[in-house]
Amino acid sequence: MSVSPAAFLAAGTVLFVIGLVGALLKRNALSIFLSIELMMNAVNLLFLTYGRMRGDPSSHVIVFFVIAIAAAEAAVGLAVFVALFRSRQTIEVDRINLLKW
Amino acid sequence: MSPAAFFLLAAVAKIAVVWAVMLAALLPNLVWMERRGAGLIQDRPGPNRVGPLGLFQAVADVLKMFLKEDVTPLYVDKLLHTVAPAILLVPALTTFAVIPFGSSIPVFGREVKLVIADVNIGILYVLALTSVGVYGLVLAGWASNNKYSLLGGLRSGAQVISYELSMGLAAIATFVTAGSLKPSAVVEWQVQTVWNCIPQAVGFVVFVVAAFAETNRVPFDLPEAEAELVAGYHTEYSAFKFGMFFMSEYANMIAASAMIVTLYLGGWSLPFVTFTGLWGGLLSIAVFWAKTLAVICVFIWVRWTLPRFRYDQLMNLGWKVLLPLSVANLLVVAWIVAMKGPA
Amino acid sequence: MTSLWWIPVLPLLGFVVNGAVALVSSSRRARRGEGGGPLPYGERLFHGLVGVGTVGASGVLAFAALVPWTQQSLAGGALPVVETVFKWMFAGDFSVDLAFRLDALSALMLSFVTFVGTLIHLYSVGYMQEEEGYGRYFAFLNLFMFAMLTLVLGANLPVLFIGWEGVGLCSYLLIGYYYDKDFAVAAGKKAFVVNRVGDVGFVLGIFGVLALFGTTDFSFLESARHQLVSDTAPLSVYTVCLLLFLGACGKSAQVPLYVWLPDAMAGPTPVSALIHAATMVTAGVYLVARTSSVFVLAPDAMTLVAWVGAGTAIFAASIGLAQNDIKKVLAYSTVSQLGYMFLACGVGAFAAGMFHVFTHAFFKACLFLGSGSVIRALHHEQDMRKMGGIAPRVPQTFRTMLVATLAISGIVPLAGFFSKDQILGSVAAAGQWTLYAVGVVTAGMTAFYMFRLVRMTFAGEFRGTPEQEHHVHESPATMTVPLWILAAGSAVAGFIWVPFGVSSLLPRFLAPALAELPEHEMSHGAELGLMALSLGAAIAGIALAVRWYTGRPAPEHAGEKPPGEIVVSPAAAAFCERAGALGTLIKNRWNVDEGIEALILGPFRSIGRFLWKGFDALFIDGIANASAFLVELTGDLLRFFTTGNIRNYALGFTLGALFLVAYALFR
Amino acid sequence: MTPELLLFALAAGLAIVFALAMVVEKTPVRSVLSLVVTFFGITVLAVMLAAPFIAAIIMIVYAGAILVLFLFVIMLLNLNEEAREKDSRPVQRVLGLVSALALGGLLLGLTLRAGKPPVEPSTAGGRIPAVDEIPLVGRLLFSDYLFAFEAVAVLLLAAAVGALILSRRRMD
Repeated sequence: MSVSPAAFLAAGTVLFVIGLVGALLKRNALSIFLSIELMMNAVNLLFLTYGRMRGDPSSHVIVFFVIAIAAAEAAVGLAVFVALFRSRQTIEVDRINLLKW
Repeated sequence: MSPAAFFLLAAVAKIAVVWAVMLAALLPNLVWMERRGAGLIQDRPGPNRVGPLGLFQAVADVLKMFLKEDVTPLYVDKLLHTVAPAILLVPALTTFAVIPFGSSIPVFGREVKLVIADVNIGILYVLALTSVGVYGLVLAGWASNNKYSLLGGLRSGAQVISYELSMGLAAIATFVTAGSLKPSAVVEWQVQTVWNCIPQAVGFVVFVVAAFAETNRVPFDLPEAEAELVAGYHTEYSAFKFGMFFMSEYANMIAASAMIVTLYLGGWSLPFVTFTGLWGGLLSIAVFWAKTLAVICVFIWVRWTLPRFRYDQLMNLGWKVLLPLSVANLLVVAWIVAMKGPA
Repeated sequence: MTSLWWIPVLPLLGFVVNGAVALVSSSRRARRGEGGGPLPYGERLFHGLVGVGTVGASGVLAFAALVPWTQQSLAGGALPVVETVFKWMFAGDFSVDLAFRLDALSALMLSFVTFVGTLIHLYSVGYMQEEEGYGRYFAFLNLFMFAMLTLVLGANLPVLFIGWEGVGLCSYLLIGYYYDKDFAVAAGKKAFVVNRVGDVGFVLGIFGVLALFGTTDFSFLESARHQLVSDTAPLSVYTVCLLLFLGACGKSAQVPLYVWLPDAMAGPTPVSALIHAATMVTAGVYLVARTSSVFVLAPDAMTLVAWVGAGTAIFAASIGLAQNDIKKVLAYSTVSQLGYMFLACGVGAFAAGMFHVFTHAFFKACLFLGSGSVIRALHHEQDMRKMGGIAPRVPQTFRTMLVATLAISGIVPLAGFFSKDQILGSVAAAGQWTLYAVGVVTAGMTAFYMFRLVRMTFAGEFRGTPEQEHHVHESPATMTVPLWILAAGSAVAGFIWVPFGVSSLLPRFLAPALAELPEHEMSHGAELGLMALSLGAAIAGIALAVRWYTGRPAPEHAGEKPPGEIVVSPAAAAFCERAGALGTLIKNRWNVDEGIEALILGPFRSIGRFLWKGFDALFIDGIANASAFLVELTGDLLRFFTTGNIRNYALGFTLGALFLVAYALFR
Repeated sequence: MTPELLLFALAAGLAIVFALAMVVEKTPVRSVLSLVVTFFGITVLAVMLAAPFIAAIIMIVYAGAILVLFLFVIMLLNLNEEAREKDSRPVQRVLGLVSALALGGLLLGLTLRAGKPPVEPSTAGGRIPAVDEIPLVGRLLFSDYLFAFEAVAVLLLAAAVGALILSRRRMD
């Protein structure tokens, strides 16, 4: 006996949605970033499940890439936050609206 | 008995053996060993009052830790303050899951490999645990709400992350030659050819240095550098929680020594000796622990001999010396293996 | 057998080294704020050694390759050596290798290109020594050698084309060497643009060859040789020939694409000698000879080649009669001699054409280098009206130039006599008497203007400023030694093909590489007669020039020296007056440049102006401005969505995803 | 309840509970820690999906490096508490929650529909198979996905350089 893949899919999707809610509702840029990391990993879980269902090891490779890209993203993102904090003393996204017309 | 049940039972038995050796036999006596060793090196007796040769000093220490009042300072983050020592201790104790601590022994007609979980991602498991261990230090520093602690926590975090790279890269070279990520395969390879510390002397040195840094031992004990940071991340800890930090340091040391023995010093093997049968298996366990103890002695020896690094020296060593060395070592090893063709 | 590919690669290495060093050094000088002026001795020595050394080494390699091959070939025939360096491009059945080929034709070219090239590099060491751009100069000159050797050695048309464009580029770079002078820049541009016109023809010609023979490798010549005229659609063969010939015209300065060559004299004199006299400009002849097997399939195209050649020869010679700039005279003379070569090719005497290429390289290089020596002696004075009487002061220059002048005039037994006579003989043998007459007249004119040059430069009294006169001096050995070697070459180069089959080395050697045509036999008597005729024309020209250009003022002006006046004898002055309009026309170079300006460039400019003011400014800009306005309008509307708040954007993201997922789920 | 199901329930429950904790928690440090636990749960799930290698990588890279970086930044910037004042954009808040939940519902529908397995479901959550998947992944990485692999390598380099440049102090 074992667990149905649907359960994994459901777990992954729920995690994804939690991450999404966090990304939409949090105001601290860092927390938003954290939520995005959670979403990525939820997607990783989904990838692994689908890969397992199809018996395709490519899913592992793709997750591998996702992780690598997440690492790059985290490095740059955090550097941006640090730079931002230096100049504006906050990383609350509501107070950062440089992209305004 | 069904194979699954046997498997389960064997695993439990192995865990029991390992932890018994570690927690009951090694840990307390290490404290004694360290203090006696310090005494030896510094030309003074060391603890010699409690029991013969001061051997019961460990018991006395443990009792003291347990019985002292557990002070939780007012402005700490109570949850994290409590959790942090545990986070630190757990990885140290669970690292042993993938370390082969003996060859194999026959039990009820079944050959039992003397490794708790012979998984094929052994080294990754160890690295993952090490990386989790960082949280213990960093969180302890942060939760204490004390700038010395915070500095200590940050220092240790940066230090562990920096040296983890070199350690991992150095270790990978041994897996490249063995052709598998299983620590048991590395030991097998060493049994069949030669101990890794000879052909991979560079990797060996890098790994040992990085292991010192990973365990926050002198000369890398900047996170708790008493001259600068009072006691670093465990400034605000006392009694049993402090005891856990204390224990985890030694547990980490044991784990690191065991890794060094496994990867570079032939694990449970001895040259020109094959361990077979029940007694052979038991003997191999003894060999393994003896080697580990020897390495631990080196740790102690170094601690009481070398001065502490400055922080910039530490970072320079990690990033500008060890990392390039380990990368070069890995490249050379991989090139040689590739030239030889698949094993 | 050495590797062929080292021959062009060595000068390329020289280019890289010289160029890099020159770049570093010049930027350092600029940084330190040091102005112009000659380079320090060490740097000059380095550039000179690298420049001459690489070219010389490549020459040694070339001779090491071609001498054994030539011996073998003469002994009993040798197959062309083809050396493939790598596969360059391939698509389907089509493939082009980067390959080099050594056969009779390329061996001949190789021999004098490396030989003359090395001498001119050596000469440049002395000639350019006061130049600031010494390193740049040698870098470009080395690059030119690389390109030229690639051109010569290329085993297929695309590789040849690399060299073809490479020499064009170097020609442009070196004509514009004095890039701070407007006329030099303009001349470089002119050369480049006019060459492009020819190159269009050449590229199309390559495609034509590909379409006709299915390959661009020179093996197609074999198939062409075995093809009957009736086998192919004649029109396509004609087209290919004409296109290739267009390319040759551009590179070899034939009417009407000759206009760039006289202007190209703006470059340093050794450049004129190497590129615009001895080697590059003969590439067109080489191309026609190389593809002779195709040309013979199209007899009418051959006729066109012959007529264009003859026309160019007499046309350029006529302009040369009245030029006062010493290098311009030589330039028009070059154009005229190139016309001879095409004339030879046109009547099917490819070997004779190549023979003239060979001899011409020697005496024209010698003449140019001699003129450079003169110019240098007179402190960059090129106007022959301000020269005169300097023969005793520059004896070596004078003697070598005299040898070369006699050679180009066709005086027996110097090189020019044999080659020119071979051409004229072939023309006569082909029965083209009109062309023959043109050739003989041109020979007379050549002798006249060449001796006019010699007389105006060296004879009589000095007409420049006293200061110049004071400074006249012989050139250093690095310049005179090449002059002597080239003079010796001009004297003896003709002996590789002495008439009457006494020792017809060259035709025997070249035969396998050229198209076979039925031989036109002529009696020895007739041949001798024709020879005497052309020799006579030459001597007549010389005699006239010597009589007219005394270099001394007319008796009535004795004592005064009006600078800038041609000093001629009274008879000559009288003739010029009588020549009237025609004389003026010749003096103005038949107004060709003006005609091109009025007929081609003028209309182009008008069209351009219309497109600029009318089409571009109103229509195109209108469209651009209108769309910009539209974008601005849209942007004004859309910017209300740009709140600058990341959460708004994230929400937008989510709503978009919501929509997409809903579509995926419920469609 | 089989042991596998129990393990799954434990791991998934852990992951989801701590993911919620991460979102609800106001202290960034605790958020990060919650996320670490979530990742631990995901790691267990990954091991159940016969991807121990990926599981270890997730642990090493995410928990060991990325989240520690987060902690560092939090500590460097001293972000102890999230802003206490009321959200200045209530509409955004409501709309965000609603749309996220709606999207979640739809996605759940979509994934479950896709989850109707083309392969026997019994293969999904079994024990770790004896097959070593690391050589398989390695071979894929250096053959079919070689270009992507190189591209990611370049990306990482660019990110490292970019992070350095972004975070250095202006010298002027």
